[in-house]
Amino acid sequence: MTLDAADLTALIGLCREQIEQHCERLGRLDSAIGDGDHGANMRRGLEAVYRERDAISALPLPVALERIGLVLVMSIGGAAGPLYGTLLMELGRGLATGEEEADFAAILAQAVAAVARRGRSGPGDKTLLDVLYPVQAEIAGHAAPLRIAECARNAAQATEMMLARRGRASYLGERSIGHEDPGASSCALLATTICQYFQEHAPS
Amino acid sequence: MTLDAADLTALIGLCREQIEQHCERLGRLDSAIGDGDHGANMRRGLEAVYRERDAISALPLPVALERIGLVLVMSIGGAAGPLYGTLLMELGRGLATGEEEADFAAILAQAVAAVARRGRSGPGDKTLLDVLYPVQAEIAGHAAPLRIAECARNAAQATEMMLARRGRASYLGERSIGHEDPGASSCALLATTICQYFQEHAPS
Amino acid sequence: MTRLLHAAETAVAQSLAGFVAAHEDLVAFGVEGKFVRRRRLTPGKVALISGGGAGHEPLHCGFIGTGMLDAACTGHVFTSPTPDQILAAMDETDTGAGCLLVVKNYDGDVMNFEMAAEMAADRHRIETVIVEDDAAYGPSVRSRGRRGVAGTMVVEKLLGAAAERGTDLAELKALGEGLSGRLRSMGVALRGVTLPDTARETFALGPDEMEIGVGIHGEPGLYRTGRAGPEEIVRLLCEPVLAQLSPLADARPLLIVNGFGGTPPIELHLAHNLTRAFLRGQGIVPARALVGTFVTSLDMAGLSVTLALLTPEEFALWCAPVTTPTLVW
Amino acid sequence: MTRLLHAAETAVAQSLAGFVAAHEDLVAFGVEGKFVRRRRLTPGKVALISGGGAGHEPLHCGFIGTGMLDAACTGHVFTSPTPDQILAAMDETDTGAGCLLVVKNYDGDVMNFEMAAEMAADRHRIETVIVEDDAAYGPSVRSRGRRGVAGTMVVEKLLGAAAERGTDLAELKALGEGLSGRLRSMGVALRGVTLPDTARETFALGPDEMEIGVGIHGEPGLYRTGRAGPEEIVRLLCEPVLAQLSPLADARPLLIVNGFGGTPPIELHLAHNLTRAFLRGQGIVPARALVGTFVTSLDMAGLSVTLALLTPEEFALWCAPVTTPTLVW
Ligand SMILES: Nc1ncnc2c1ncn2[C@@H]1O[C@H](COP(=O)(O)OP(=O)(O)O)[C@@H](O)[C@H]1O
Ligand SMILES: Nc1ncnc2c1ncn2[C@@H]1O[C@H](COP(=O)(O)OP(=O)(O)O)[C@@H](O)[C@H]1O
Ligand SMILES: [Mg+2]
Ligand SMILES: [Mg+2]
Ligand SMILES: [Mg+2]
Ligand SMILES: [Mg+2]
Repeated sequence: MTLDAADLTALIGLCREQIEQHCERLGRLDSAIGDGDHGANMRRGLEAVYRERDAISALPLPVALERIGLVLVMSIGGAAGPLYGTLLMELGRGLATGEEEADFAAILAQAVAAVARRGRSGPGDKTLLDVLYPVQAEIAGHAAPLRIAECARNAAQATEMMLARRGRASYLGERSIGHEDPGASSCALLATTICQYFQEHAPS
Repeated sequence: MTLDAADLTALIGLCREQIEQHCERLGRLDSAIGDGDHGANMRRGLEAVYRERDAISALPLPVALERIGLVLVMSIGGAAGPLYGTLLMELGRGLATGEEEADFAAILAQAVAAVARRGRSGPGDKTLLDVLYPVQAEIAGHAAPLRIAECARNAAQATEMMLARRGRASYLGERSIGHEDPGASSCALLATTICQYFQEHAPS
Repeated sequence: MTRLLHAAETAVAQSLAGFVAAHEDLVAFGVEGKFVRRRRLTPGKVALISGGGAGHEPLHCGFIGTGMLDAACTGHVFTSPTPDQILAAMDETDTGAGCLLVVKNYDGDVMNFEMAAEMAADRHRIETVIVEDDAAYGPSVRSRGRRGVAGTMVVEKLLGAAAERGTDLAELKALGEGLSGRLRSMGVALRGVTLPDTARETFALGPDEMEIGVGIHGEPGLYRTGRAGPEEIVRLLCEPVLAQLSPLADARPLLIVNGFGGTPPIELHLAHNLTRAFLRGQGIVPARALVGTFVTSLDMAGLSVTLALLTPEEFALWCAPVTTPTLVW
Repeated sequence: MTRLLHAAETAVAQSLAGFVAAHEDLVAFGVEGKFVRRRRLTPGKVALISGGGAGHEPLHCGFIGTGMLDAACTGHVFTSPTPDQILAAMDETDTGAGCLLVVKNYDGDVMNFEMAAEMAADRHRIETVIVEDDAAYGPSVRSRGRRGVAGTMVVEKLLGAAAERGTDLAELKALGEGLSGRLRSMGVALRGVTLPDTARETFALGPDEMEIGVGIHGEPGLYRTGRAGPEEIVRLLCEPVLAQLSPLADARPLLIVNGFGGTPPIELHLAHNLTRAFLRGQGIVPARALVGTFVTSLDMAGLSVTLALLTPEEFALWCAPVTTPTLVW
């Protein structure tokens, strides 16, 4: 799996487009168990990355990912900013220090662990981690892109029946059950978008 | 026309009862072109008089009327308090100073004039004066009680098409047209109540 | 109903008790709770007394204290106080220099204060200043005067500062009346008022409507129109205000952006910023600005803009020290 | 929508500009408008920095000034500020004694302040105090802590007064953390919040419903129930507060009745009076009470009750002089 500048530019554009399209839905999910801003937050972050897309895509991939993470942190705010930011920054740093043939799945696992540390959270807390963990597992198992995408969507849906233990939804106790977690939902959306791109542009 | 203590007690009770029954309607009229409190204001005033009814009825009629006026002033507040209060206080004073056989219509005319001075208002301003003037005229013309009552109701209704020049409704300009004036309405209600009592207990 | 105030008749007294308890270093109840007064009076100073219906808090009680009012009489919700309250306030706070009554120009307020003044004419020297700052005063046939709205606090502040300096009754009255052509306010409602007694809305606005030129009693305003953006709303408020202000050479413009009770600080400051921008376009830079919730109409959503063109002397009175529950500087 | 705030993204910056313009004697924008700061810093004093999402005004910017905060960072509506804002505030206001960050306990706020602290660890001495005063904390399985709500202003006031006296970073942190068991708040919503961006209500209450245990982001509360009378509402707020406060011998109880933005002064003072009555029944007489709109949730109708059991030393810090846009004494 390699990514050149054109791939990265295209992916940034696609992710931004998808978030824009689902902005309203993500806000609605967040209104049900949070404060309603998750869609606006993610849109602000992806817009900021999109504005810098040419400079970012010109960078070596590890640096580009770290930069995307930083832009997300400095533009999103809220819980989603540090979490998505940490994920991308750690991913970039991992790819930079790893050998040429480093295992992407292992690096992703470390980045997901960093997200969990940042959020002081873990599996089953009804957060975006509940999408990140299974996605990482599928990648480690060398699943095909479309399989990974399906897994991400199922994982997001599965948060519906969870009781939130972190984030704003956790203050609701039992009342958090029955609503899909907005962060899990945006995470599945982005994972799906990326996987579909890989499917269509089968790795050279 | 004479009134003994029993008559006065009965009239106070009847007026209080009628205001209580129409409180909601008077408030609704005041909401349309004022601040919505006329029903509550009149109820508060009549309740205060009602609480003192025994002491009041024991007084000579002129003193009793003056006392009713003072109780109304000190309990109603708003525009209605000074206006109804002035009417009753002046009526009492007029009856007190006049000779035994003084012309009630003339004394009432002076009391109505005092109300107009207090309100810096006159005929056609869309206020309770638009009921008081014709009622006074009918009394001066020795009309029968039921005729006076009918006149009072018609006069109140006629305020509907007037453009308010005094009171809160006056700030509305043209928009005050099409709503009956709440003060005119309470005034007609009280006049009717009193007239009906006189009709049923034909003056001895 | 978005309201704690169930039974208005007792709630006003309860609320006043809560207010006095929160500020007992500065204020106290007068006799029989008929009014609220300064805890400590200044002998020989003219007693500044105001009042009006409840539902406009922090006006007037929130302005009792050094440099502003001596006493305030509160009526029922949107109902002028009764003369006995005003009489009691005069009797308790007149220390010999007489009483100045500051009255908003509503027929009810004017008549009740007037009756009280007549009843006390034998034992107090009394003057009255009527506040009429509302710019929502169209081509109406009203026989006499504008409403008193948020500009009332300007009159109370300037007269309070002057009284504190020992200005006498006649001069205070002249000062208050001299201000009237240079003080204007204009308000907009985005949601009406629900009256506590009846749970009835005095006027109901659709989600895409607003009411321009409202007063502070939930009464309808000058006209209703479609909901505009904030810049446009500010323009609709500022234009009539500016058109009606008597020009003054060397004026110190004072700006007040006042919330009606249901509008939060974030929106008042937004409106403040847009108002400054609009005024700048007209060549006006406020010498001072005050933004907050000062003269309310229960929980009405909306706000008013007040502009006062002050002389340097008046501006000094505005800036003079004040210590009240609401204003401190 | 009863709202001026149409486009939230630009409205927050506009509102901040209006705020700074109204209080330019006390505050100024920091670099690139990333935060608001005191106009004049005190060299050698620990820099007290707070912040959070917009929509809670006057918190935090309204508490910048002598005796309270040095800087406040405002995010978008209900969205924590980003680390670059916090970094810039630390760089500009740390005069050598280090920075104390006061953070409300929301995962977003905690993480953004934490990332900023990590990024600046090489150039500033930094400590953090997390505020967790919300008593609406049922038998939940939440893994860590209560929300920070209206009690935040108590923490900011006490730490601000202590910092002004020259208390050092470690002592300030200890002071802030020592307070946490003795500070509790509980809120009720009578009408939800409409988000400016979307005109969507975060939760819609029927006219006969209320939501108990709400936070300050329009998020649903602990439970919804039928609309009760004001005495009953006050009981539902005070009981969990009292149940959760760690007892303290010789305590000076501090009471705050805080409006959420859409509730007018008359109702807050009514609630204050009823709260005092309830507390009296429990043998508690507040040593001080503060009633007003301090920590809002945009225009939500409702209020919260905060009780702090202060030591005599802490109470002296509460009473110490303060000069900010919102609190002056
Ligand atoms: N402590 C946490 N650990 C992991 N994920 C979290 C945590 N807190 C929140 N989240 C995720 O962030 C999402 C909310 O993001 P967003 O709405 O943008 O921020 P905020 O909650 O500050 O308004 C949640 O749906 C959840 O997936
Ligand atoms: N200046 C005035 N002259 C005569 N009548 C008046 C005047 N102002 C008001 N009114 C009468 O008083 C009525 C309103 O009374 P009320 O609602 O009790 O007082 P307020 O207007 O102070 O709320 C009006 O309907 C009108 O009939
Ligand atoms: Mg959110
Ligand atoms: Mg009325
Ligand atoms: Mg009235
Ligand atoms: Mg948020």
